[in-house]
Amino acid sequence: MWPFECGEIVENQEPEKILAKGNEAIAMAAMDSRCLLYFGYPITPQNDIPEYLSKHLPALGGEFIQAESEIASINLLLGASATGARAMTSSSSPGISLMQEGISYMAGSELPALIVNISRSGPGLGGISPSQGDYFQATRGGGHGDYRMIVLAPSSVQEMYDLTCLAFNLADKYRNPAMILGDALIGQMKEPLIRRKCAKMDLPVKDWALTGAQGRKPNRLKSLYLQDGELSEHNWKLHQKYEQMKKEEVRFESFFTEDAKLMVAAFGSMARVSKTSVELAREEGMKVGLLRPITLFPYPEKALYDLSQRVKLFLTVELNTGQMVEDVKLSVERDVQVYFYGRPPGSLPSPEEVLEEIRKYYG
Amino acid sequence: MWPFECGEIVENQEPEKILAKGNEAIAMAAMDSRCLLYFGYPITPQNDIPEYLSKHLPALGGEFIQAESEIASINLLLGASATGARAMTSSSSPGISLMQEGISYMAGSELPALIVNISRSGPGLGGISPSQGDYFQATRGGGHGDYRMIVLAPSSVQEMYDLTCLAFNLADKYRNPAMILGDALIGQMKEPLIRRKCAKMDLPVKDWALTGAQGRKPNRLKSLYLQDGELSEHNWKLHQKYEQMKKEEVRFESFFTEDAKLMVAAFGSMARVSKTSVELAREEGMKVGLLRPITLFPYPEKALYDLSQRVKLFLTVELNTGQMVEDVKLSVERDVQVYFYGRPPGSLPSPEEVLEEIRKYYG
Amino acid sequence: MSKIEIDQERCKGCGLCTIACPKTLIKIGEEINRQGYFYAIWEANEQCTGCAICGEICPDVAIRVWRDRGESRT
Amino acid sequence: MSKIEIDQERCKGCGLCTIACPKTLIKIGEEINRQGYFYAIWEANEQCTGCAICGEICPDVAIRVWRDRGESRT
Amino acid sequence: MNSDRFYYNIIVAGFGGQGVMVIGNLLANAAMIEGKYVTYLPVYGVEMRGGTANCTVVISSQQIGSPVVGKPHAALVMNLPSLIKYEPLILPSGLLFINSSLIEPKETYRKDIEIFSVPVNEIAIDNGSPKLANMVALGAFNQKTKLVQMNSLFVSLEKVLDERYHHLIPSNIKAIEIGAKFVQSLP
Amino acid sequence: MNSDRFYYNIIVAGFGGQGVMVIGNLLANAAMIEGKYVTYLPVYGVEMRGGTANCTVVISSQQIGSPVVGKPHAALVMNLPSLIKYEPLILPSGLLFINSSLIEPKETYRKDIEIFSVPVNEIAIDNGSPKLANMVALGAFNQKTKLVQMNSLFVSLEKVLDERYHHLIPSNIKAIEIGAKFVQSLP
Amino acid sequence: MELVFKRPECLIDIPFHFCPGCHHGIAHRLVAEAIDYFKIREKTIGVASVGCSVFMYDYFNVDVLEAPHGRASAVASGVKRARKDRIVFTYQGDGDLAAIGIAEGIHTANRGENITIIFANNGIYGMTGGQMAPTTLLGQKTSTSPYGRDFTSDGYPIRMAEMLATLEGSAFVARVAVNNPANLMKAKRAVRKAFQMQIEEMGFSFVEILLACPTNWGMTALEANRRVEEEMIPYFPLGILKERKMADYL
Amino acid sequence: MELVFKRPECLIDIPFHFCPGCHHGIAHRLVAEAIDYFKIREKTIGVASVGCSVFMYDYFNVDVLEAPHGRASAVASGVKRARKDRIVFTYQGDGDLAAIGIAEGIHTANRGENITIIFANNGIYGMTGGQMAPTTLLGQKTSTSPYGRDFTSDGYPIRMAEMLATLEGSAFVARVAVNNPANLMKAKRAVRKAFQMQIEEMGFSFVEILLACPTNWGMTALEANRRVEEEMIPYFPLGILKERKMADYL
Ligand SMILES: Cc1ncc(C[n+]2csc(CCOP(=O)(O)OP(=O)(O)O)c2C)c(N)n1
Ligand SMILES: Cc1ncc(C[n+]2csc(CCOP(=O)(O)OP(=O)(O)O)c2C)c(N)n1
Ligand code: SF4
Ligand code: SF4
Ligand code: SF4
Ligand code: SF4
Ligand code: SF4
Ligand code: SF4
Ligand SMILES: [Mg+2]
Ligand SMILES: [Mg+2]
Repeated sequence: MWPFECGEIVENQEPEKILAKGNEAIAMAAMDSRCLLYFGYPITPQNDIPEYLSKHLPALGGEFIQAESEIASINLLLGASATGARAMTSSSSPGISLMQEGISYMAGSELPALIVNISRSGPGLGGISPSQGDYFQATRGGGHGDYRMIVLAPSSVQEMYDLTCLAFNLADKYRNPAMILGDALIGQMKEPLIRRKCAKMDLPVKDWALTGAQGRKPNRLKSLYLQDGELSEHNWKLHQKYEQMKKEEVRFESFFTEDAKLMVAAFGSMARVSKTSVELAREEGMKVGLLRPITLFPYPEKALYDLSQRVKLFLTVELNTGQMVEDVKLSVERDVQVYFYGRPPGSLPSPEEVLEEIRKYYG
Repeated sequence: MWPFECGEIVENQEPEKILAKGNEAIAMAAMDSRCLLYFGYPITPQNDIPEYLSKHLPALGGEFIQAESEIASINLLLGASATGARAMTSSSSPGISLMQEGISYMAGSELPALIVNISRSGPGLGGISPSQGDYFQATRGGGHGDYRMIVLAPSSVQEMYDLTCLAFNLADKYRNPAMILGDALIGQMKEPLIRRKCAKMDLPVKDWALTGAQGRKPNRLKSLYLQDGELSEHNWKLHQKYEQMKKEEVRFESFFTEDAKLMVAAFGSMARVSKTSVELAREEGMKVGLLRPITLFPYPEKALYDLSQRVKLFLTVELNTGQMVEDVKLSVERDVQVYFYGRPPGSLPSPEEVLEEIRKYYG
Repeated sequence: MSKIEIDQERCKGCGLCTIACPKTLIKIGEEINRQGYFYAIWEANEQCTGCAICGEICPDVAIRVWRDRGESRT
Repeated sequence: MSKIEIDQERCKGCGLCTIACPKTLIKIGEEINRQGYFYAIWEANEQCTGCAICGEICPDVAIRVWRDRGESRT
Repeated sequence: MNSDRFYYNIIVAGFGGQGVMVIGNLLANAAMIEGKYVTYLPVYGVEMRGGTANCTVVISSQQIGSPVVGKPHAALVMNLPSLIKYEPLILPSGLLFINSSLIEPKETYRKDIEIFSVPVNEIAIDNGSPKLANMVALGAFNQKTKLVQMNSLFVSLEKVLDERYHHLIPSNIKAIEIGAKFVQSLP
Repeated sequence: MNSDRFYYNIIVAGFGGQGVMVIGNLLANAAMIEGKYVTYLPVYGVEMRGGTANCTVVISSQQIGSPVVGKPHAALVMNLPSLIKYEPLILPSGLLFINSSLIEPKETYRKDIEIFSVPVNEIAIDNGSPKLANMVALGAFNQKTKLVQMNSLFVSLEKVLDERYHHLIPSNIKAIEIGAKFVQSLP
Repeated sequence: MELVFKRPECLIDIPFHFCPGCHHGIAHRLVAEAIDYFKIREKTIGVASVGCSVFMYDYFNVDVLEAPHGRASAVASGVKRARKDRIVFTYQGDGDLAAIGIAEGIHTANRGENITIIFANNGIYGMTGGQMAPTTLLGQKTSTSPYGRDFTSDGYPIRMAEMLATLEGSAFVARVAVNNPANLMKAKRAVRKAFQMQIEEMGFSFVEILLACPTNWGMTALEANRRVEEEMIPYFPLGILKERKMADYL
Repeated sequence: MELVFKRPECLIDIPFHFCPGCHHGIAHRLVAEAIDYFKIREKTIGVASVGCSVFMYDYFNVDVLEAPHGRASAVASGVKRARKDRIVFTYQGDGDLAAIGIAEGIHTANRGENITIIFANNGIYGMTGGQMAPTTLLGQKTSTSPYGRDFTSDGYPIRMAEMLATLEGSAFVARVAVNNPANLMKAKRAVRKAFQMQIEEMGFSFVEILLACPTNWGMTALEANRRVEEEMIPYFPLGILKERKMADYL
């Protein structure tokens, strides 16, 4: 059963273009990645994921549990992933907050699995409109202790599909939870989608999985380390893993960098909006480019650094009051000006509004 | 009843020096700040707090509830603080992770209260040894959405007391949850303590409190904002508050800055260890200073920036694999070298080990 | 003679009052209100006892009831 | 004749076996082990039936029991 | 976004329950079938109940950047709050399509746009399917704008509606046609 | 940390349940009473049960920086695992105090430190209070080091012990004295 | 003519956002009437839960606090402990109380907190669009039990009133419905009784109200109303399950 | 002579870390014996909870997973859903299951998950140093109920077995003790039965074991052992509360 061939199931699928919701694309990708175990608790704006899977998993022999809470969800996931099976949960901001302890345990016990956050507005109950207010939580570890998740930020429906496939692979490769960080925009929007195989990846055998100690020593999965120095060592080991991710797994996309005088940095839904703004700016003759991190952790530090050798003006655009901008600042050369245009959730900026900001700083 | 006179109760107390545990100092300070409502769930290494309060609150007419979980604790706290009363909870890392949703709600609903994190080692179950692995969680908001807590990091038993008094005042002043971020070292160690009044602060009247709509319009406390733009506005309002804190509430301490060539930056327990290291370094003739942020949010950005005009070498020492170091980097002048000495939890560095690092970079 | 008044803009045309009225004095009309609902209408009628059952059952508190005689409500 | 063996380093001297043995063949001794506990000692004795009650009750699984005859255990 | 390329965007808005999302979905799917790039973006009020709902559809001959639209070419508004919200945003010489069953045409104010009123609820009621006012609106809107072929809309019904409602496809088609005919019959 | 200032630190270590924390508490409290700066830092194994426990006490005439001690002046070890862990850390010419009831003195190896053995469990048992081995150790240790006055320790008992155990103070005092006497009686 | 039925004073005069025929409106009114009846409006603090009833603070003319989803009973306990002289109630959906908030519900009852919980059980997640609730009936199709609730994988509908009644801490536990005039009158009495218990400091009071959710049951208002009688009440029998006669600490 | 009593194979040969006289050791052994008895060691997956029994993975010679505090039943459900052919059990303390984990416990039982829960009830938080547990008896002094548990503010001791037995989803529910040879033998049978139920796919099985915690009860081992009989059993009666004879989906 291991390692999986990526997207095997998809082969029988004709590559028809369908108008799909971002959330549904995740659900399809999960099934196509042989994730047959879903645990989750309803919350807007991601209910399409459990609804889709509750309908389609049974036919594949999978298990769908609507858990009693997000805490139960993350712990069902912890249990399922410990057996070596691919498994996932999905939720939205308040629900993800409730999962922080569980996520910390999964990272500590090195359990791979997919956690989807189709985030919404906060803090508190906030609202169900799109928001990027969970960037810190996703990239810095909202739970306790030093750990990281692999965080992927899709910005189209096709990417919701593709990055979900990738997330399962990366989770397995690194024995680490991976997160898809979308938002109400990217989760709810519809675009044409093609279900296609994702690139094959060599994945390690899951010899650590709990399957019953038959013909081998018992496996133990835990995050408690009490021997002198043992926990330090464990933490360094995790740290090395994160360093390796930084070396090998950074993904980003850029447009119009060649001659750019100002680079917009934005991810996910705001990268979509900003792309149009950049196009509008180009139409007006401004030399503006766009850098879109696809992996939020590991962050494309080097790409930004390299770019900043040439480009000395950056404008970070976020649907919050300033989070990713810290990573931009930490990445770029020291003589670069990093500006920020933030919109806290509750209303979406239009491409024209972002353009306005570009004009302001392009100067 | 409002605003409180700080530490009123203490007046009748003779200022005897007692050998007190850090945790107990917090409990005493809470009572002395007229916090008579405690909700919490047991977890090492902070159990001295609930144990002390379960013993002493009844006599003051207070309420002590051992909740069924940390989630219940934070929500009991949310309810109690909504009435305008001073209230608190305490826990340690995994328990604090479970409170993230509730904390986000409290920040979103602008509810003042004290949350104590006597943090321990992570990720996951980790261990009960000291750790500073929850720095990101505390300062960046481990919960969803854009919000901040006031975060105070004591580094002596006396400060556990003093900063607890201050935390209640700041929480009330800003209508925002405040956190004491200690760890197993500072919570468990004993030192001489004097229970003394803290500086008086003018506190706003809590006209928003829920006390029954008698002779006034009903009060509503919520974080849901659905009218167009309303949530944006609410988020900006919160943001302004955080900016105001940055202006008015930064607290830090520094030693040997005048002629320093290398500054060590460390908080809480590691500041204690580092202080001895700095003294040892001075004995060896190295011009080394120490900057200790007392408020982790708001962060002493300006103090670091100002210092970094002169001092071009910084060494951040943390009991984790690198968290506060980001704030140091974000604060200092661009031509400063910021080094990091991190010890993930599981063992404590001795002053000699930190000295070793100082030697390495001072060189 | 008792009477009721249905707030036509509040009524959502659910019909609960129509089956609750013991005298079946209420029915759903053929006009829509500003919200697009076919609202309920009371057939002004001497039979109305002012029993207020319609008011009690209306989920949108869209009905007020006046009673003529001093009879006690059901 | 049956017999038991108490692992003296594992024994924590809780005494549960001393009250459980139907023949009261076990008592707490006067020596401490490496962990500092006064450990239990079995008075080697023909009375022992090998009933294994001592073993069953020992929280530290510090007792092994041998039975001589083919009698069934209690 | 050159004028020789095709790029058009629409906001459809109304109460939750008026079926505005289906209108957007059908337009987007129809355009996709016709080989266009499309995005469809719904915006709900509180989690599900009450409040207003709207969606934005972008149709283009090129890859689409933002699915969020600041200034739409057209707005199809089904109730008064939506009118108030979207009329000011429409591009000059854009189209404002209003449901005059729930909105008095006099409640509009712009002079620099085309205002087109159709009493979609009345039409739907008159044709015995009061629940299909949204399809009437879609038919009328598409007849007016000729954005996609009517047949693409009909074909899309099967993809967009949940299987449970497939038996209603014929009546949906009929309602779309009635909306279209109403527009054709205008002087 | 100049030699003219007073600065001394001790690690006390043993099994959980051997009462090593009380030793540290009493030393710290006694030093505080005597006007010194003190820190006391306990380190437990897993939350509470099993494993080893140790604590560090720093006593100084100046404000104390680190309560963590890398190289103690003295270690009082009550069991073998603690010996193994702390013997290597002691400062040259420091003091290693071992409980020879549970540790064979031959298990030590350092030559550059003073090794001082007291069979504290046996002494306690012989005096009819097997549970007060820790007090015997404290008495012996303090007699050996003269760190604080015996009376300060006695006075501290009331502050350090929970009220429930105050009736045991006399027997604690007695055990401390017995420990001290044992050392005095050594040749 | 005398005005014999009108909007209770405790209900602010604005329209509900609920769907046509949704029973939440009736349940809200019953609570408001009880508050009017005891003239406690000025000392009542309501705790709203997350669900279709989240806008409680827009409707009730009393101080209202919004709790995180599922935590209303803990929040209300916190309010009450801080202000024992106030009347505190929660209004919680079945997803809120029986799923995510079941721990807080049980422990609040077990501690005998002197508060009132109104449990609005419509056997569905209304606000989020019709997912399965812990009280969804076996076989019932929802958006996350598309083939009908199946006990082998989804478990059984939970009877909260029965479960809470078994706890020593609960003082008053009842289940009512509002689907017809007779049931509605009993519901009115039960809600009133629950508040009375609190006023008299008898301890934890709990009223489960069976509600129709026409929208997510995929029914007309009248069909949904009928389903309450035909399907819900047989599984969730109505009545007073527990009524403490005297505060047991007296 | 025949060796008639020895360490079960499923228990690794290292000493327990438990305090002298702590009943956790006996309970561990009973579980190990049941696993030996059914020869399922190689297909069993244990889920450890956080509490004094957290080191289960050091003692049991089976695959073991550590769950966050309170969540063992959810974790075990996840394991079982992924590997229905394995035998999955949890070992949870009373703080773990009856306080922080009560929601997961109830819903796991309600879903009828085919797993076994061993519920180690010592009426105290052992690992964290003797705080009040949900099962602490009225009047019992603990470090957070220094004046004795008082139902007006602390609530009542919860009877978990009774509560879970009322749920339709549970198949086997028993309460046992290990304080004397007779009770111990019944406990052994109950634990064995619980695993048997799971092997036969009868659904959720649950054994509550009353345990002494001498350390945090502030007693000697023998005193604590006696207290089980004298104080715990009267409030927590022993016996089999529920035993499904046939999987109800058959
Ligand atoms: C932590 C968290 N999880 C999930 C949600 C999403 N959510 C909002 S309301 C609700 C359930 C509503 O169902 P119910 O409580 O039965 O109330 P109803 O709408 O049926 O009246 C859910 C799951 C949330 N807001 N917060
Ligand atoms: C989230 C979280 N909260 C609290 C704790 C601290 N904690 C560890 S074990 C425990 C309770 C132990 O009691 P119980 O479950 O009864 O087990 P026992 O030790 O008595 O066997 C607690 C509260 C924790 N580890 N994680
Ligand atoms: S008051 Fe009674 S009789 Fe009159 S309309 Fe209403 S329900 Fe019918
Ligand atoms: S019950 Fe109320 S809302 Fe429903 S039809 Fe009658 S008046 Fe209208
Ligand atoms: S086997 Fe039976 S008789 Fe022999 S020592 Fe053990 S308990 Fe006593
Ligand atoms: S029961 Fe076991 S541990 Fe206890 S005294 Fe007997 S042999 Fe020793
Ligand atoms: S979704 Fe259901 S519960 Fe919610 S308002 Fe509509 S009918 Fe009522
Ligand atoms: S504290 Fe209690 S439960 Fe824990 S090991 Fe000791 S006796 Fe057992
Ligand atoms: Mg519901
Ligand atoms: Mg316990």
